[in-house]
Amino acid sequence: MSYFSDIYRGIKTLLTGMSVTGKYFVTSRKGAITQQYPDNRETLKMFDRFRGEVIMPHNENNEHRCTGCQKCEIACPNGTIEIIWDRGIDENTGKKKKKIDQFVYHLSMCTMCGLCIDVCPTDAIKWGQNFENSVYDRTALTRVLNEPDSKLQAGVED
Amino acid sequence: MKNEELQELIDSWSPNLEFTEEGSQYLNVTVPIEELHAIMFKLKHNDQTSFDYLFCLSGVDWGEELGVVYHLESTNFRHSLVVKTQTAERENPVIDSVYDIWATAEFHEREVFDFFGIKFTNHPNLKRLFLTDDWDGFPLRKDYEDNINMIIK
Amino acid sequence: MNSALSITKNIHDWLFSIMPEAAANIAEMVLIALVYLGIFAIAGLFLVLLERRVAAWFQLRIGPNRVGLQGLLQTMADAIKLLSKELTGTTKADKFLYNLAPYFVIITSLMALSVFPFTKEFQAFDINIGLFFLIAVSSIGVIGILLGGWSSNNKFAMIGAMRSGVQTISYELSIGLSLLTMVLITGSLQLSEIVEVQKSGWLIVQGHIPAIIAFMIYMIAGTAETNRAPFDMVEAESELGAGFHTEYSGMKFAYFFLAEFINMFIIAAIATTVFFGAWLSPFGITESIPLLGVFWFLLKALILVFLMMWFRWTFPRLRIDQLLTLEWKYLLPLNLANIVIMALLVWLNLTISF
Amino acid sequence: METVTANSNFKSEEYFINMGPQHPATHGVLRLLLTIDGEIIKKVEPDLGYIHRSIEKMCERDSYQQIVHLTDRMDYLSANINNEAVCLTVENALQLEIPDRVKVIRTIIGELTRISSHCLWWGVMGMDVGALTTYFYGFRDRELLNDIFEETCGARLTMNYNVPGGLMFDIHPNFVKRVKEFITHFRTKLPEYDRLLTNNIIFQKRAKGVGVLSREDAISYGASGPVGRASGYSCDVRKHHPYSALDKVTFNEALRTEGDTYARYLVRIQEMWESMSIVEQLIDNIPEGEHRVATNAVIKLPKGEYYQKVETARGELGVYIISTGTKSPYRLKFRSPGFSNLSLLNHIAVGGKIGDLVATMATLDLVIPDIDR
Repeated sequence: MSYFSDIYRGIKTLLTGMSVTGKYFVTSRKGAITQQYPDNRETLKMFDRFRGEVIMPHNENNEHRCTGCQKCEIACPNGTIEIIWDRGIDENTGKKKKKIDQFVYHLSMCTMCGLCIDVCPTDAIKWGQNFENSVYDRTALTRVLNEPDSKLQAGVED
Repeated sequence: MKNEELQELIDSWSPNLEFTEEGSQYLNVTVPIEELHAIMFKLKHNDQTSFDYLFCLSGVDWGEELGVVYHLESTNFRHSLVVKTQTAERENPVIDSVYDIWATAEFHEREVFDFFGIKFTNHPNLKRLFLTDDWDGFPLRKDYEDNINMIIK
Repeated sequence: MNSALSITKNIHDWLFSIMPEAAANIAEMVLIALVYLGIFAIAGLFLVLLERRVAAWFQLRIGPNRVGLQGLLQTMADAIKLLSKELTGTTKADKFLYNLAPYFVIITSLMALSVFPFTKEFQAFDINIGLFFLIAVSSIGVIGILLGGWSSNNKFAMIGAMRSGVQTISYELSIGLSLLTMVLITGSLQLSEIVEVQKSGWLIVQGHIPAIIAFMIYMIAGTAETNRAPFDMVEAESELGAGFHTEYSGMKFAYFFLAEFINMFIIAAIATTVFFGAWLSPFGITESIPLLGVFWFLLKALILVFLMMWFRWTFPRLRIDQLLTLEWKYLLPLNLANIVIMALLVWLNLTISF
Repeated sequence: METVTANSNFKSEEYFINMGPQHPATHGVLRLLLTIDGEIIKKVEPDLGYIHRSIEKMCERDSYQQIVHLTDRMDYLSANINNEAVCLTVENALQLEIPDRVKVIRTIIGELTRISSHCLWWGVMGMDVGALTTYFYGFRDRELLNDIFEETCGARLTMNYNVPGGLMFDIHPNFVKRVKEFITHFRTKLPEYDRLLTNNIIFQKRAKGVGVLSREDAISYGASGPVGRASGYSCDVRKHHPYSALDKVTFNEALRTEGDTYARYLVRIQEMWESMSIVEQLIDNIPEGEHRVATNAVIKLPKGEYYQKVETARGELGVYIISTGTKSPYRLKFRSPGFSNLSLLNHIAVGGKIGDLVATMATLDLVIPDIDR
């Protein structure tokens, strides 16, 4: 007798399974989880904290907040950040002061661990939400984050 | 069983054991390499110790000599013990396998062999686990050098 | 040649008027073959698309919707892509058999297609052993699979092919026996006769309980026969990679792929013919328009195809020994008992007919 | 007599087959060298190292803050729990007093990580036994969790949210709301998992009695996590050595005694329920306070040896640090759960069919970077 009850039970569980997928088949228009990228580029918005790439914000006077302290370079686990610096004359005090020449960022090596941003004393660098970083040439991923002719915002000290 | 009792009990098995609790949350016992297998066997099969769970087996390069650290736990009594042993030299380090006591040691010992070059006698299948068979040197030793693949800060 | 299409009566007359009889016969056969080849290709491509869309909807996805309107041309694009692909193969393969295998598979499914009564007239080849012919032809396909798996000199392909052999031999029985159950009612193997009998009620209604059991067994065995999940032991993606067609690429792979879908359609079409009255409309509502028969036939077949897709996207795969257990311990005894019951019903005149 | 000689000429032979490194069921780049007799498995020998990155060696040159992000890349499905393990080791060594808020948040995210990992496992488990649809249902629910992680931590998979001393930043204001939404949603979806796969007769036939691991063997092979617990071996680190806020919550350890594939499956399903209950207990009363305690910019652990175990989604992860007082560990060993679990594959798969091997491997829930490190 268990032979037939096995068959009955088996068919019942199979039908239960089919009812689950069948339910989704009927309601699939509503519940579709597909993101139609890149068609949804306009509406696609990343979360504020999303780690896309490291950026260095500049204000309207083309000034950044990086003092060239190199803490980020030390904190970086894989040599993503290179700071090329030299010494300039501070306009106010006339003293010699470290300033950045180029803040080089190798996006291709970055693991998005966030240690550089965590350690930055002047909030000079932060996360950008851009994630469309595909390029044909890998060298295009090496970026200089400070704009040409930009300078340190007044009053930023480390 | 408390650490003191454990120490007392295990100490009675052999005169050559050194115990310490300094700088570690577990009781550490250093076993001479010749007695390792016998002590380990007792640690598992003695009713009072019953260390049936080897949860970590690590090779360590101590500079002059190579060592192996065994972390043991008893699933009955929930007490833990760290057993350490050291080889006499770097060139031809040989340690008895504990594969027949804890089956998990088979893979862990192969890993240690792969990275430290410690040979385990009586191991059923001692060959490179992660690296290719023709790999030169033992990467986790402190004197390992590889100018191409290693980035030194 | 009484099997000629009378739908194409005009073409028939025209052909015979312009050339001698023998040449006209050959020309006509070629013409019919080409028409069926066209049906075959289009049906195959759109079944693939259907499967992909249906799978997507079961899985909360959208499915291919880019090429053409709602992705209608997607499979065309895929076929063109496959055509342009390099044909790779293993060096130690048995070249002759390796190249032969895909044609075996595809030609057998093409042959099976020719006997279906799409409408009263639209049937290329109405032989008196129609059902027998179908069963016989549809099991030749496995030779192609065996050849492909064996000749490509790949162990995964070999395992797949061997599984396929075991599976087809076993499930062939159930297919045959469950159809035989229905033949007890019709008393004929000729497909047009079978349809004729169903004018007084579809066979699944006429034979009621044993017919429904026979239908269920047929669908299970049919799914196994086409090597589709949950019986896709032959391909068993997570076990054998791609199974018997591991070493095939380009259009040769596409032949295997298309044949799978055509086979699925064939299984559904047999069920339509034998259980659901082929081109007959429900309650005879469109009897006055014979051409609508094609619509009813395709509708019924596609519903059954959908059922098989539903199986595929819901159930896990059986293991090879469970596959055999299912056949030999469950389906076969039930089937034999079912035949006896059906024979009793027919003998005692307990079938329902209007 | 003639047939007998004919039979003896027909020699059967074991053959050797390579499963992987590019095989759909090995979930990555695991290579299994199989010796097979027909369909029956005679021997399984794993060949590892295809993605070995020598994380242990890299740790010997990195600072403790940097080590944390490497652990993301080990068992990437329970990245946050790995991070937590390293942070706990460092914090214990420094004897830092960690605020309750940090402990609770770590536990919540850890349990959510476990659910997310099990969701993926469930989908892949279904796929390995041939039910492809489960994959998408599992991923649908996992996606919601990933969104929660992304909103708070900034990354979906390799989160690196923990730092020695606490959390990199505080939780997002939406966090509590979204987690509650998820729990409500998932409570309705989890029974669906049962209806679709667990109760399915084909699945039960495939899973029951396959790959049986006895309790003694489980302990001897160092099995941990759901693999050990399915064999009746109570090995939940969260119960026996509670860390973070796990001593404040009540939950049942999912234990079964059969030790087969089906038991391992059920343990994981039950763990999802338990994890949800842990999250529910904590989510409403996250204490106020600091999200981070200040540490030195250069962390130097006192000389000594430190061991910390945590329960990842796969089992017991151990972090063993030998410090000589410098900014990097002298030796750092990760005792990864997948490594020990893989070592018992040969033991339980022999005698089964190829299909059994795949089903067994699916319930061991191997993550290859965790094994290769």
